[in-house]
Amino acid sequence: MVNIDPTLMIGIPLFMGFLIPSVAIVWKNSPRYLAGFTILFNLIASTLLLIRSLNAPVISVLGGWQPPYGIVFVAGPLGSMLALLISSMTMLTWFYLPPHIKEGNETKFYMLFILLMAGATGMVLTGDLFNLFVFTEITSIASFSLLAYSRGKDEKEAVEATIKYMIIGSLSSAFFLIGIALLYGATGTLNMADLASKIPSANHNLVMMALAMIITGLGIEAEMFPLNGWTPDAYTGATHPVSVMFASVVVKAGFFALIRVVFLIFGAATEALQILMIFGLLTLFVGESSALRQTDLKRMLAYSSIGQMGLLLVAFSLNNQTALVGGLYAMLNHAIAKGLLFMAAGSFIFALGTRDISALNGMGKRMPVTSALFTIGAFSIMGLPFFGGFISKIVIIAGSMQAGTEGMLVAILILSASLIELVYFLRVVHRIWMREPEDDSRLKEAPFTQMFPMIVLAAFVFLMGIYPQAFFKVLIPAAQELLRGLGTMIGGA
Amino acid sequence: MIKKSIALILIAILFVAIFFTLANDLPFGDNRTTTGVSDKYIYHGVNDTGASNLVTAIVVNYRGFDTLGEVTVLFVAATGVGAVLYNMGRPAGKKRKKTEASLIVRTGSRILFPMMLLFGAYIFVHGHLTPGGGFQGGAVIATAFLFKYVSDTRYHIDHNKFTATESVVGMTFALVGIMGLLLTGYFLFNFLPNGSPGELLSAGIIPIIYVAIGIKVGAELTGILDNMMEVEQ
Amino acid sequence: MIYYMAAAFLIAIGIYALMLKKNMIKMVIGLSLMDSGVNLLLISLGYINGGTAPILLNGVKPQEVVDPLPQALVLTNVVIGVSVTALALSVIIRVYKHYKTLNSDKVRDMKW
Amino acid sequence: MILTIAVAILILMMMVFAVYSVETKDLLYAVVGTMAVSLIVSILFYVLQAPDVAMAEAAIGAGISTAVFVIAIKKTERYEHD
Repeated sequence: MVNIDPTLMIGIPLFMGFLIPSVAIVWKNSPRYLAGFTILFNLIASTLLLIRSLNAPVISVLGGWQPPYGIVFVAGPLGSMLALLISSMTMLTWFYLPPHIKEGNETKFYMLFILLMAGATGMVLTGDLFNLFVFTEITSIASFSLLAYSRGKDEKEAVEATIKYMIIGSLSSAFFLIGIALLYGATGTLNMADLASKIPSANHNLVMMALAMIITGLGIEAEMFPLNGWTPDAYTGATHPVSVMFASVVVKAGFFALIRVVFLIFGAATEALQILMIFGLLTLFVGESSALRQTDLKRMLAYSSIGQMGLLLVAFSLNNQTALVGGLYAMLNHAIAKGLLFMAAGSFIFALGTRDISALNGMGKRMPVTSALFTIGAFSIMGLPFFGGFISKIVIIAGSMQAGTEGMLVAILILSASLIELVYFLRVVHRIWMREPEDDSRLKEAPFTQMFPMIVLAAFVFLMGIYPQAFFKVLIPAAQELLRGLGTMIGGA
Repeated sequence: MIKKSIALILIAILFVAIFFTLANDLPFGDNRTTTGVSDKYIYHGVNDTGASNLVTAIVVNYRGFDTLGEVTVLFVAATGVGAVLYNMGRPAGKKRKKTEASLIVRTGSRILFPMMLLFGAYIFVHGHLTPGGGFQGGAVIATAFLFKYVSDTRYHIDHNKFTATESVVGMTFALVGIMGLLLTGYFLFNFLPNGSPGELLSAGIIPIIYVAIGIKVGAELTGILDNMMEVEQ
Repeated sequence: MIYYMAAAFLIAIGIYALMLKKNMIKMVIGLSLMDSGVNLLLISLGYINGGTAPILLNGVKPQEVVDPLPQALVLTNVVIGVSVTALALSVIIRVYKHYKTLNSDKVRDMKW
Repeated sequence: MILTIAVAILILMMMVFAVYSVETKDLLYAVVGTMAVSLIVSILFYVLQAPDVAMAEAAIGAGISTAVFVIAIKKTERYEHD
């Protein structure tokens, strides 16, 4: 079998990112195809990587300097699963792009697009703390630029959301760097595995301070409660494909970075987990109850996405294998179903010209295919049987049952949050199918290039609901990897 | 007012927390390198990489991948500035401002411009020997172009040429990395001989990378400045 | 010690500007002050009493140099800082074009 | 000893500049204050034996970023209103 070095998943996109502008001078339409080719390469590479990493973690040493002296890429089942998720969501979004990005400079859009993918891939694969910071910066700067790309009707909102996001984002990345500085001071190393082995003997005070700083720093990308002020505006103002990328790529990579730092570096420190649990529950309820009040379709989805991130935080902070598998399942399901929902919502808004939920009356008759796809996504997020969300919620609740009385309370809270979710999603679905449209005319369905990614995502949502075993094959080793910690995984490598 | 006082209290707490954590747990001036990874860089850096400047050795060789990422950050930002300010430029041929610069500035710029470019190039070529490197040299080059903009109200860079230059040097960096992977199995591996430390042509791939970074950073910073200056008021 | 004080002060005043100033350019100024503070913090972490610059030329011996790694990290962070500043200011130019104000309160529902 | 006193004076100046640049209503002056802070920080880097970083901070932090700020102020407005 062909082995593709994981570093090429960064190297090739960067190379193409540098190449695209000069090719675009002579051949104007090239950026789209070059970007597509790059994403395809990453998709193939990450698939091969996942297959390889199921046997043994793939470790790639950069520059030939053995860790902890050099930078190292560590692709366990978890990291490569996320890399695959990132590249496949990027690929599907690539299909979805064309009509939505006409207004601006397309060459620059495609450059930013693949660099965003490269940044997110780097975030999930790197095994070095400072390198994680650099990739976080690439990802966030690319997302700032993509967010401000919006032109036309949403432009005012988008630029405003961008400046808001930038200020909060830069503040938190400064905190992240302070955390890294403190950890470096305490241990003298930046390699994650090395840190994991040195932290138990390091100054406790310093480590706790660093942990607080790092959680603040990464919490923003992960939409954690007090730091998620940017989210709704950003999702609403961004062009539709960019919202998809935010929901399924940027936030997931940020979330993964957060839990990885907490789990692997701090060896699942109990204090850290309790803090995360409280913030997770807060995030869950604030997100879901705000979603209930929204009249704007994309804003509602954005708040729902915050709520789901809260659910993930809760699941991970339960810290047992069942809950972790459930959390990972929910993460996959959320990336896929929310991507689908944002795409379908984008098609609705593109056809209707408004984001108002009340305009969706009778869409089931006017755009049947898109409506059906939207409904599938909504059912999955709600957690109805036969959809991915159902399995994830069941597994998370089973996991919380293992955590004693405290877990019981968590299970009840999760269920009540799901109830809120049920209400606001059913309201939209009801409007789409049951209400009579004010205007009976059929709207043009999205072209096939846009329909294709939605259909693929919907198929995956079904597959996750009826054949979860296939996914568990990857997720169980991934959860074990998290629980064992990185230190034992690559030993003294 | 309440919001303001809460914020002030929070900031005061943060200040105290950062300061006392540092002062108590990480005493200033203590030697902590012996417990960590820096020992290797300090004692073996020159032999390993051939660069006398250890900071350069780390930036370009040991942690070269960070630097590739850093170049990408700047590249993304430059692209982002271009995308954000797209279509906000002034019409071609229109002057940036009404008053021309004085004769002294214009003549001075004509003399100083090449010298500044040369100085920037000197800084990044000698990155492995003396303080300075690609980023500092690139910034000096960008300053030279800024000077040109100040002195001549009609001057503007040729975007196509700059884009092409940027592409070529950026790809050089990425290619050096990929070549390392192909030749030895390690991305960004130093596949050239180290030479004798202290000489200009030594330190393996470091000079190549620093020249590429210098030109790229110069071109990108100039591009950012140009994009921002061309915005119509 | 005095350096730690300076670093913490710069970080604190940067956050103060970010949280309490209404003017968006002031916020970016706060951001760059904070960045300088973090950089100073990292460099002073790596300083060793009596050390010299980590350039092993002209007879400087390895045992007398300061920690070079934080310096490498700061070099990276300086460049990241200027990238963020430039991008933020371009976005502000565009916000100004639409709202004709730099006051974040007057830009529609810009709450923190 | 002399160095310590000099550094203390520099840091005091830096703090004054930092407060000034945050509090003044004239953004152009504020930017000049920020540049002064950057320059003093770069001198501190030099004192702390980090010449590479000192150069980078002086060229990028004090030079380019000040230019970027000044351009942005020119394209928007110079005074901060309440």
